[in-house]
Amino acid sequence: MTDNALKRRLETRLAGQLLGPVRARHDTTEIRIGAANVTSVMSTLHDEPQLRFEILADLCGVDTGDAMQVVYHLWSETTPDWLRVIVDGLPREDPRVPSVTFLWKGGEWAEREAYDMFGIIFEGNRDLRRIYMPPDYASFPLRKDFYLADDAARSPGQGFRHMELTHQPPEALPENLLRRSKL
Amino acid sequence: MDLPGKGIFRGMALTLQKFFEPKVTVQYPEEQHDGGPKGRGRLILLYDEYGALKCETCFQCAQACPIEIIDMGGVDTKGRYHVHWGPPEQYAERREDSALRRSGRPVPDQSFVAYEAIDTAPLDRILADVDYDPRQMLTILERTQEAYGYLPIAAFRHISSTTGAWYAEVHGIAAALEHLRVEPPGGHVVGICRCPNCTLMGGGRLREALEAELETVIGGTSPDGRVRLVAESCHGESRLRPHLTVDGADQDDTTPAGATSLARRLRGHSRGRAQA
Amino acid sequence: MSVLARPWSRLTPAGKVVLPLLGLLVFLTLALLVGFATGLIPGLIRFVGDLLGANIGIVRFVVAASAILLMSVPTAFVIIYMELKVIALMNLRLGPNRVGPWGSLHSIVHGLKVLGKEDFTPTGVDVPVFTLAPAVTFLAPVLGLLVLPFAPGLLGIDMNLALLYFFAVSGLSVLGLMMAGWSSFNKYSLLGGLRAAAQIISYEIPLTLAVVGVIMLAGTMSLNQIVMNQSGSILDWYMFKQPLGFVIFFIAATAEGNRTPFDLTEADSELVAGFATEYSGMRFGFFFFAEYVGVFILSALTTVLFLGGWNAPFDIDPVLNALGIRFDLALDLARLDVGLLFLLALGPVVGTLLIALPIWMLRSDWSFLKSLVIGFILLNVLLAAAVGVWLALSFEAVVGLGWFLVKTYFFVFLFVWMRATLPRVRIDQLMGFAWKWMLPASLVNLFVTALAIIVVSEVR
Amino acid sequence: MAQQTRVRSLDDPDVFVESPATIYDAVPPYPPRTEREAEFYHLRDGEMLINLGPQHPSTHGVLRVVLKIDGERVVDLDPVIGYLHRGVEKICENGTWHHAISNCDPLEYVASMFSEAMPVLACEKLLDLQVPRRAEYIRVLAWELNRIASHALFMGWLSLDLGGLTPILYGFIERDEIVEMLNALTGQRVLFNYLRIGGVNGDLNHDFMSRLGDWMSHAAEQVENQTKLINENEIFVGRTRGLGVVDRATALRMCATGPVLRATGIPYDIRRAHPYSVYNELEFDVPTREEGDSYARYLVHVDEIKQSIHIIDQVLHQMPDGTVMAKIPRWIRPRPGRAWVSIESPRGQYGAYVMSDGSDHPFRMRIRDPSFFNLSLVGHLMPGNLIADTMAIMASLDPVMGGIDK
Repeated sequence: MTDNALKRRLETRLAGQLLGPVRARHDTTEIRIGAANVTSVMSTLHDEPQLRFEILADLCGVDTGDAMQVVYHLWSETTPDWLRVIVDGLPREDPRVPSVTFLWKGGEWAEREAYDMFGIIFEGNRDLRRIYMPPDYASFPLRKDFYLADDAARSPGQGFRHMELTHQPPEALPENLLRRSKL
Repeated sequence: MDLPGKGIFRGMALTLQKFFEPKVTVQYPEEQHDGGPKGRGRLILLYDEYGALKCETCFQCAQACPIEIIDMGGVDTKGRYHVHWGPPEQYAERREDSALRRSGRPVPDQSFVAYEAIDTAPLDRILADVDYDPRQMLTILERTQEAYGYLPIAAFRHISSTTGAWYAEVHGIAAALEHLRVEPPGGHVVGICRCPNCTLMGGGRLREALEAELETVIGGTSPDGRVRLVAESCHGESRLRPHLTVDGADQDDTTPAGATSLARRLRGHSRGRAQA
Repeated sequence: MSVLARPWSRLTPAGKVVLPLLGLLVFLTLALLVGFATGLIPGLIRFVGDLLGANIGIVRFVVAASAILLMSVPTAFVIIYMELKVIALMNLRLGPNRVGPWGSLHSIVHGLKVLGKEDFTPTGVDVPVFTLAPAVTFLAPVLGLLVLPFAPGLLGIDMNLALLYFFAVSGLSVLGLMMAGWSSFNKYSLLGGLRAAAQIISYEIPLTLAVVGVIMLAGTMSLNQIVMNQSGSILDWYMFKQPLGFVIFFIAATAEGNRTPFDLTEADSELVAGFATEYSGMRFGFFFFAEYVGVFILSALTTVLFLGGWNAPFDIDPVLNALGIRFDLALDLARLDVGLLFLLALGPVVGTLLIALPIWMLRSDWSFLKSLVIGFILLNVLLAAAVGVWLALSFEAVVGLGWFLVKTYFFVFLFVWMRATLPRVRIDQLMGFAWKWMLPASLVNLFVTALAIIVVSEVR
Repeated sequence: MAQQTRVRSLDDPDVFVESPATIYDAVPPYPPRTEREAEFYHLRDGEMLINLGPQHPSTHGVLRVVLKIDGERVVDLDPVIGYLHRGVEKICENGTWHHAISNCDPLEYVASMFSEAMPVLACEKLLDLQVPRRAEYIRVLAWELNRIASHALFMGWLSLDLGGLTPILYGFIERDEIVEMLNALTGQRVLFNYLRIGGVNGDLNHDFMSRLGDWMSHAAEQVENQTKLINENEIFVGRTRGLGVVDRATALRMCATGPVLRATGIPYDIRRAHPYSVYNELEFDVPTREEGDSYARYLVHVDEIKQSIHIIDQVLHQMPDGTVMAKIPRWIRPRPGRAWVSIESPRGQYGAYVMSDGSDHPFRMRIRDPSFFNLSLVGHLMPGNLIADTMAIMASLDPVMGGIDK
């Protein structure tokens, strides 16, 4: 079901820049790269005549509990598969990735959303501000160490209800409640 | 190359044509919208044929509700504690109370009384006759009373669940009409007339005396269940005394004292015995 | 005080109304008797009559002005109802249908609602200008009504320069819109006001130029005279002599009245409500009324200039003569003498009974009282119809007014119909249309008309 | 007039500072945070800011657009979204897979059959579940009906924003018929909650089928009426033709999908580009236009309605027998893994990226909403146009704020 030709093309063309083998499941081919290679890999995927991944279907952030990831989904008419590019191993304290707005300007809002929800900094995005949450909001809601609304005040960013800071239970520390990915 | 303004004139022609066409507006309060066979608009609790709630207050639905809209309360299976699911500051119990009040029944704890079961076969026949049509509620209730002699609560439940009419509506109709009774019929029926003629002739005093002695009001039954007091009509027959009947037989002695002794006789002095 | 207060409080509500009226009646009767006996009242009447007769011009103006001011609000109500109902029917809706038969009193309820709303002045507005703007906007079209000839002899003032006056006065409305837009302290209002200025001033030019053709043909600027020039057959109407002028005038009038597709000043999907964004209550109501009175006078002006005003499209007398029908309904009620008294006293009773009895006999399940009430209502309807027919046959003005209103409301319907169908144009398209198409076209119209006049006169 | 505002400092949440901004300004009361913001809020002579929304008749929900205008001309703009944000991704992470269905339902409230499909399809992919063919056909039927309902509304909205009163009501009449039909099928009028993991909730019923047959007999006529009313209307064409033109490269660069992309000539329709469900068994065209302007987008919508009617016709003829639910475990715990699913909603590509860690909750559920990407186009289309055109452009992009704000 998966496209083996695409797999071979990717392996030959991107050798050395991949963090692991090219994987495929269902109708999706998946590669993992490091943050340093994002610009060159994305340019290659976009411009190479054999690849021509012209459509950026999605851009999102992921918090696995151990590290941050940025996940791109690409589509090309050269292959029946979707291509998933995972930028893996971003440190949770200071995740930084080069922006892809030089290729897909429309990714700008998606990057703003990833910044808003995960705190991932996209270097090169001209307009990296909060998009959903109010501008004086201080935490990142989709991170795994952020709790639900009732617990918002106990989040590392101190949430939005200042009065609730006084009722902080001692065991509700971020590291105690962190849910980690088993992937 | 079209003429300039052709599109505009086509559009104007269309609107003029629609000007004369039948309209599609549904006039809401007059024309009720049919929810459809699978409508999920309103949550209702189901009752079994004994009139008891089928809900066991297990809270599974409230826990599973993805948007957390269900908050519910009830009594645990042993009947000891009141249990509750949902934010504490919401008024689940009060909501239930007001529903009871609207249905015309006294509020405290009556909702947990188990009703007498009835044989629903005659009722089902009646309902099938009117095609389960809630708009024929009066016919249903009257024929039910004919069949059972009175209107059992279990019959209300059954009518409500089969016709789709609200329980409160069924009960409300039954409670509002005087010729329908929800209690089993008593031994004797005492009827008095309330027309102006009879009232002028002393019917008011007669009624007061009867109500005091029978410890009930018109439309009710005395506490021991032996005598029922109903309103009757004298049909405009002119007499020089108020109209009073016992089990359909006209009575001559219509003074308050006579009515008191009549009521005592009918109740078999049960009141005196109870006091003794 | 309790001597009076106690009996008063024991009265029924109806008594509380009837008793003072009775007192008033008694007092008035006494006063009249005394007045007539002393000759005071006849002298007063004679004096006032002389005074009015001596200043007939002023009297005429005051009466006309107040009549027109009073007329403008019902007119607006009718057009508002028409707009609601017609657009609803075209949208396959029912429209207003709750108040009155077919919802016809809906717009009156609207008016009362507007009166009952809070009159709100936002922070930061220029209060005097903000307060005056609705009045200016409302008065501009109402003043225009003063020179419109509704029927033969039925017009406020027969002015020599009626058309000039009309355009001058209705041009004032742009002032009101700009005042509203500027003083509201709101950017949407400001944009709306500026659009109003640009649009109305641009469309004044083709509007006026289209009329110049009519003026050249008629040789006068008096609206009354223009209508009289169009009497005769239907082909004398200027619509057929000035077809291009008619079309230009109608389009420009649409823009002048801020109607769809040129309702840019209050474009609700762009500028929320344009200049009226910050207004509420009766002040907003004034803008509303101004718009609908504006629609009425523009339709009326179109009728007057191009559709022959009160002139009937065909002459009915020859037809009636040919059929042998003759009406001679000059009633002389005074001839009846004492009989008149009996007629007045017994007519209603007998008439009601005559109508009610068959009804009662046909619908025996009705009570007699119900039949009587229905009979009385029917009698009134029949009488009103009879009086209407009599008026129409006896007075030329009534027929003329009828024709005038029919034509005018046809144009009102057209405005409403356009609003139901068309989207709005953009501001640059609007201005471009005015300056690139309408202005040259109206100049061509003018040129052709002038040429035709010369050629026709030379040929003759 | 110079009433100054006190705002919470961005550096220290406990400190309030006096801002030079007044309550009447659209300028934010804090220093610019990015390069772009600094550039936008720097006003040249004659320019002013005007707030379009969040409460404005034609912003399609609670969208706020700060327009920088020079007279009537829009110089620049800054869309501000998030007024409807409720954190649906976080909510989904805290509920089970079944909960996600009704939580994703109101995302695209105009065509919620599509947004509720996202968790369903994603979970089925993670479970490697084979859905009964009858269920697949019913899904396609429901999707296409809902697409028509959504498009009918789009055509009305576009002309309403241009000032036409009537088309929106005709659109609603058409939509109401379909919505009533779906009410008979699903039990709800707007948020259907009909798709289930492994099938659909309930088979076709008689009420639905009779309404559908009724509607099919005059569906084409309704489209024809709309066409008569507005398609060739000179004012409408004059307002929309050549307005908000997107070329192919820009559309691809801006990640636009759906009718916006197809109006530029790229036949990117997930139903054909990456077939899902049973779309590869059905015959239909992907309507495209070359112009890329608002009018082309409108015409693409009209053509798609015709294609959808064609698809429904085929589905009704090919509907197989069988059950409508696969056998699924009562408690769904997919194996750890990731899945990406994508479908073609009326507004473009709806996508979901889900991660499972083997528990009964999704570990991460990302919803890719087409309106979100399409709406970001306004920053490129509007500058240089007039204020009146912002409405025409925005309406032709057909945003639904529920999905954009998530």
